[in-house]
Amino acid sequence: GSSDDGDDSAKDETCPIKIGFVTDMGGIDDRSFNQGSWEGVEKFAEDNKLDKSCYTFLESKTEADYTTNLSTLADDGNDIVIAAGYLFVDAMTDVASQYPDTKFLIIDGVVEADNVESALFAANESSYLAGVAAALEAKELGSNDVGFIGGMEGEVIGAFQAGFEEGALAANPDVKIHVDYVGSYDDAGKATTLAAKQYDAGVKVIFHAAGNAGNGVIKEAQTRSEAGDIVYVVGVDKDQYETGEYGEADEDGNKKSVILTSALKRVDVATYDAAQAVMDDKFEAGITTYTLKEEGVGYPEENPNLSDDIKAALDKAIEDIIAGDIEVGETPTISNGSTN
Amino acid sequence: MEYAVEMLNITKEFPGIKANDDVTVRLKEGSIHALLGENGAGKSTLMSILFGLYKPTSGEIKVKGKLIEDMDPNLATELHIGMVHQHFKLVESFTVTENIVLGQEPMKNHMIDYKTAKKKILDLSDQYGFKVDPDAKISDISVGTQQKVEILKMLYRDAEILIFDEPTAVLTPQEIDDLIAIMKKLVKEGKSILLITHKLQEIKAVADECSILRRGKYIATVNVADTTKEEMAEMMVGRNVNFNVEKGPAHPGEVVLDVKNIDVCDEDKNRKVKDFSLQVRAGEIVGVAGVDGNGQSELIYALCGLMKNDKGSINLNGEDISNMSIKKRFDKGVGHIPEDRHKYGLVLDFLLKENLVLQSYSDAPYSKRGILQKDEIDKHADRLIEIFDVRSGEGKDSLTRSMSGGNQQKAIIAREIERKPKLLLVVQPTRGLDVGAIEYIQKRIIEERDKGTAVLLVSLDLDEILDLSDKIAVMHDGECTAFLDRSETDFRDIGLYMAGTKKGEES
Amino acid sequence: MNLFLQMFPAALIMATPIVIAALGGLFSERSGVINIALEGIMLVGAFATATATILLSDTFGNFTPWIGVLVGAIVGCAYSAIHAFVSINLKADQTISGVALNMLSTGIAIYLCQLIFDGQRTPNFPTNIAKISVPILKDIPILGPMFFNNTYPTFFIAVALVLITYFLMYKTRFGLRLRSCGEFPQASASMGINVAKMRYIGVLTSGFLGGLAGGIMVLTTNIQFSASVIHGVGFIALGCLVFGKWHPLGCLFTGVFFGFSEIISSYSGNIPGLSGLPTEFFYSIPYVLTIIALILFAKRSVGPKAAGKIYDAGQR
Amino acid sequence: MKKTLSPIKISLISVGLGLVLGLIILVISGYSPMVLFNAMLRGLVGFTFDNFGNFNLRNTGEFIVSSLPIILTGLSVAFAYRTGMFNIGAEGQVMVGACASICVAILVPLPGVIHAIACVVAGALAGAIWGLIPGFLKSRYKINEVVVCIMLNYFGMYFSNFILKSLPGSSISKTVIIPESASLSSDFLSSITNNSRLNWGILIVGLAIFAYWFILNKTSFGFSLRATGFNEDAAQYAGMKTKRNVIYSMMIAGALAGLAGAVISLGTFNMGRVIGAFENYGFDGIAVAFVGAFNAIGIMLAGLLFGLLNVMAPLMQAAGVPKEINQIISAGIVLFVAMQYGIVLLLSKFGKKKKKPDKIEGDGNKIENDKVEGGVKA
Ligand SMILES: Nc1ncnc2c1ncn2[C@@H]1O[C@H](COP(=O)(O)OP(=O)(O)OP(=O)(O)O)[C@@H](O)[C@H]1O
Ligand SMILES: Nc1ncnc2c1ncn2[C@@H]1O[C@H](COP(=O)(O)OP(=O)(O)OP(=O)(O)O)[C@@H](O)[C@H]1O
Ligand SMILES: [Mg+2]
Ligand SMILES: [Mg+2]
Repeated sequence: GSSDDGDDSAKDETCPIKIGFVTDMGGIDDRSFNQGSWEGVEKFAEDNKLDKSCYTFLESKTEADYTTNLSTLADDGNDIVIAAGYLFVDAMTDVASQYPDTKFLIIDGVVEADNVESALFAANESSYLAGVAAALEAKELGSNDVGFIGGMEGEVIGAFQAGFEEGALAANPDVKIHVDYVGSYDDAGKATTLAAKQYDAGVKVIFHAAGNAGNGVIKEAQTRSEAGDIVYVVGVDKDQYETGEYGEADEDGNKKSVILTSALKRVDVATYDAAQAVMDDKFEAGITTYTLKEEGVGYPEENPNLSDDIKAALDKAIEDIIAGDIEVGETPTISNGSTN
Repeated sequence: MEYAVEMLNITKEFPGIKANDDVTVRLKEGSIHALLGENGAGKSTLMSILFGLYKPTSGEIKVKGKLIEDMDPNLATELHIGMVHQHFKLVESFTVTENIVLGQEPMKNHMIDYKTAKKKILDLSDQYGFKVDPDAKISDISVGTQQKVEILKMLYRDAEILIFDEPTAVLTPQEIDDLIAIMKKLVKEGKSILLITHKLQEIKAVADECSILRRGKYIATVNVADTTKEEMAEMMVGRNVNFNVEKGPAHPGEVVLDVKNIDVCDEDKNRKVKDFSLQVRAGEIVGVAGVDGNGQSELIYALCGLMKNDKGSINLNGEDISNMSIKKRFDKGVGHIPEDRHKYGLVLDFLLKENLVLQSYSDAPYSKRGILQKDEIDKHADRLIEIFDVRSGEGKDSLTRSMSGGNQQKAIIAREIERKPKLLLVVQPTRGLDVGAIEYIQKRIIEERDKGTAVLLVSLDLDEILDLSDKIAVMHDGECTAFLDRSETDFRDIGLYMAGTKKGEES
Repeated sequence: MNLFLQMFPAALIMATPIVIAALGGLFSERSGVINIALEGIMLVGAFATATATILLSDTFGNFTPWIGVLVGAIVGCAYSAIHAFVSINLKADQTISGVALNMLSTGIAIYLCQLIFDGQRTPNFPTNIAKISVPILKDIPILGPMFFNNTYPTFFIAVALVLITYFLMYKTRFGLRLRSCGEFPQASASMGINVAKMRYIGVLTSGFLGGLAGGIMVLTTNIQFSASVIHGVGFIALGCLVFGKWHPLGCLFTGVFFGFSEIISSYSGNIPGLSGLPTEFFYSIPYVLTIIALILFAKRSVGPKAAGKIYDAGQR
Repeated sequence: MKKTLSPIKISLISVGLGLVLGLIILVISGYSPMVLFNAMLRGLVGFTFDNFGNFNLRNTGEFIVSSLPIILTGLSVAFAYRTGMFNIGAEGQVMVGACASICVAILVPLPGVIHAIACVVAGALAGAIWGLIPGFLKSRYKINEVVVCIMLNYFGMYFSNFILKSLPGSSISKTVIIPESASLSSDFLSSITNNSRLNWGILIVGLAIFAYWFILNKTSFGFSLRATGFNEDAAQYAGMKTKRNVIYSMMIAGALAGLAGAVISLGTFNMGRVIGAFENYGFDGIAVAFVGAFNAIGIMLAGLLFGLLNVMAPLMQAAGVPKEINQIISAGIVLFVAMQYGIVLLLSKFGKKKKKPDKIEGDGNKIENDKVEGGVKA
């Protein structure tokens, strides 16, 4: 760790903009939401050569800390205070009204206030791509079974599931989609069990939208791959290729991975853009939706496990969606623990 | 003359007390040496030192003439010293064999060789006619058998020097005779025995020599054959003992307590008191004699409401109190001086004044509408302390724990007598007290009787029963084997009844 | 039936840490020291295992996870020494000491995690315990797929530990002495047994097994360490100990049963009759069953009598 | 010459040692110890160095808000302990308390203050029921309460989660916001503390502290509870209904923890939350009770201390120090309190050499043995 305590005053002279970020209980390095958002802030800071004292984060230990942490950062004179996750909606609604001069950004939730920007992502669109990739890969492996493992049931993850269902059905009308929910975002053990159950039932590719619990899905795929089976996982939010690596590295130092591709959600873009807007005095309150069109969602450029055919199919799907030829829904049809 | 063991100038200090003060005891080989002393005289402590459980503050131990430094139980065992503790040290859920081999397990292939062990145990118990089942669980066998297991533990370790700490306290007279026979046999085989007991007649029966301790100090060693019981008793308490407590004749009045054919069962539905009947009149003391564990405790529990009687009735001044709560019975005039003042009589972490209202705290004037009345409680305490001469560091505000045992007992007696009970249940009132306190308390009990209170006294100490009672009920296995007038009975008689002989059956 | 065979290996993965941790509890409580710190010990063991596996993988390759669990066990053992010292030497209330250690475990593990890995969770394990299939045995009908096909070898370790514990407890001198200390330490002392030493051995063994259980759990159910990896399994192990009547074989069967209850919610959708039930129902099973077991056993004294009582030899 | 160390001194020493432990760890891991003090000052009164001399009462308000529930759980643990019971189940009692108060808030429409009162009472009742179970099992079957409480913590969590999720309008992670009539929020309290979440829960806590002191020390009921706690046998011999006392005391303890749940949900959050893992209100309560030496005022102070430690965590993290340092400090304090026998021993070794009749200590152990009896056994 570093030992500068950041107290030696951060005044306006040193900071053209001050950015504060509050994490949820997952912490700053959750390899997901918080981390992605923070990376956007860090990239912004790097691009604008901001001093280290100009951007800080506070980690929340319990839900009770959300309000306190947002207020603390506002008190500290941050120009923009960012929080990632719909869990922050209530806390931010409160705090934003108390600090009308501070700008706020909430990701994945909507807060209606004059000083809050709400960034939403068309997760259903990227999930559609996941569905297409999963169904096609399964077919290549001689199977019609794909799986979806979500964190907690609800609107947010529901959109993922809906997109995935539609994508998979579009790519292979005979596809059988298995749906399970972990019931939390951190019970990796249970996710492992669910993944084992789905793979045992013949599923070849699982799309997980389960935060940290999703690590359990990846884990199960890895153990199976090491034992010689061919099964895949579609990652979520970030490019999870490295997370899915397993086995010995080849001569080039590359490892195999169970990650077929990932449904990206570029939260870093959202934080970067918001910071930029505040600095340029162009901040706009209200809802900003990041879709395939804005490249706010998508799939990674590098996908060693994807065949060219599938890549082509994905690019076609993107085109169609942007063009409006395909409209992806947001309501899932398959219930937890069953198949279509 | 060879000494098996010499304990020379032993001093043992516990925080605040010298349990042994320059004590010297020599055990001759092949003899039985008794240790005599009142409660707390330091007998158990001395023996624990010999067995290596406590380290002496100063003094020397010699075994067979050899000076032993740093005694510990293992070394003691190696030196063939064995001890039967006053409170048995047996693991209840283990079998007899497991208990006996514990710490000295015979091994075969890295496993305990229970076969060999069992054989040795059976051989030993045959040799002494013990009839112990090596596979029985301790929790399933009688107290008498448990003691035999303790003895087997010693013999199994080839003990040559055997220590018995109050072995007879838990036995019936019959079992005591057996034990005496066993001890004599052991000595005949060349073993040496140290015996702790309070009972002079036992000393007379088996011991060759007797050492007497008083309040930790060594008094004398006498040749038992040449010394009378009275002489020994005098040395024990340090003054002429009047075996007869001074008390005038009783003037019994109305029947206060009338117990009719009650049964009392414990949690496991074992009948502990069987079809028991008893009457206590105003102005008399009825003593209940019996060996520990023969239902006396359960009888008292049933009388004061800690347990329910299954059949029969308990009448107090004509009213059946069987189904009343403890508190209700107190209110009806039952007083209770329980057997273990620390455990049952007092809340040691309370102040003295709080203990003095332990039963009446919720009654007027000490409580009004559920709120404690501090002034009344204080006044009450001051009065009792004055009347009963309860001494303590900070008067009514003393922490009870900090008071001496005798004064704690006085506090209980003050509390109970002050409530002017019609029936006073007194259990082991003088256990563990010094002579002064004993006299005071016995005097108070007799005073109560003379004031017209009905007193029911339960004691394991037969002398106390004989000294205080006007009538004596003997309990054996939950039954009343005899109900006698004090004047028409003596020690020997009662011993017979305690062993189960019913009155009218004796030959 | 088919579903059952599918569930079985998954249940065994969950059962393994439960059984091993319960054995840990058994050693401690049989010696007379209750150990509600198992949960914390498992967490610390899991962290140590994760850290060792990550830092040593370059050196030891595929063998690293085994070194990792050994490190976890040793660290668990060291951590439990605090409990031993506080409750045996300093005669503290064993429950409070356990509570303190549970509180401390998350603190220490995550604090160190932040220092070493700069975050609340470790990176992914570079190497993993591999699943195995036992030749020949795996082809036995029914039993083969239940126990020997594509399964973690750690379960066999758990079974071996159960047998070893059984042997130690009921066949050897050590076991007899240890159990006597948990039943009536005064008796042990009078037979020349060093009660404090036996209790130390009990608690330290408990720490070793707890750490091992934590290490195995993190490696077989996760790809990284985080504060939530143990999520109550230490307490389930405690329940397992009660339900298994403080007997090694009891712990094994109860452990497998609780392993099932941990995973059954995942399969409930496929089991007629269970599909409608909320997941909370399944999660509650081990805890509720433990309370019921306590009520059933209440009359018979099955646990070590002196467990939880402070032993004071009397001398100073 | 003092006979033994007073509990207050032991607490102070333990707190001191815990803080020193924290500082040592900070220094060893290369941080400035000032981080701790800065966070403490800021958490307490909002004082910061870069904005020198600026105070912010919002911090004070929030620090009190974080103390309120753990003062209540501290009282809960202490109340049970004074009657000889170890209530390690406050965690679960808090959760069912929160759940019940939210249920009444959302399902039962009532006017104004009455609604809030009904919600609070419901929380207390639910906690009491959760406390009744171990109390009943202990007094009826002599089942060790510690294991039962631990199991009930988990069951309470799953049970409340299930109920909360089933309420009308609930999402998977929370319920709807409760009507204003049920809320404990106070514009007045909030405004005097610069918009903190300080709420009428403070009144509940004040009342609870008073009730704790009053019941235990001033009423005959409290007298019998204390007697039962010190020596159950003697209490029973004296005619007190000790079994009933055990049940009552666990119910009251449960109710106090249930109140904490109500204060959290009606005051701090104004909604019900589905909880994935323990939030440690109950375990902090154990720490608070022991550090507060089971004394009403002591518990209040200890609760404030632990509340402060909790709000310091994110502030220290902001300065780069892993926020878990606060948990290490808290656990350290508990450990040191648990080691009081050792502390006494150590001090007496350094201190006076003279020995005085102190039968007290020996007997003290004996009594403790009886009281702390138990462990995991049927
Ligand atoms: N472990 C101890 N700590 C402090 N004091 C003790 C301890 N054991 C015994 N004592 C004290 O030492 C004195 C002697 O006790 P000891 O048990 O030796 O008496 P005893 O002669 O065996 O009495 P009894 O006839 O009751 O068995 C008593 O006053 C007792 O209070
Ligand atoms: N640690 C201790 N501190 C203070 N007093 C003690 C301690 N241990 C025992 N005593 C006291 O020492 C006395 C004798 O001790 P011991 O254990 O021999 O009692 P006991 O044998 O049960 O009494 P009895 O012979 O009447 O049944 C008792 O009064 C007991 O209260
Ligand atoms: Mg004695
Ligand atoms: Mg004795």
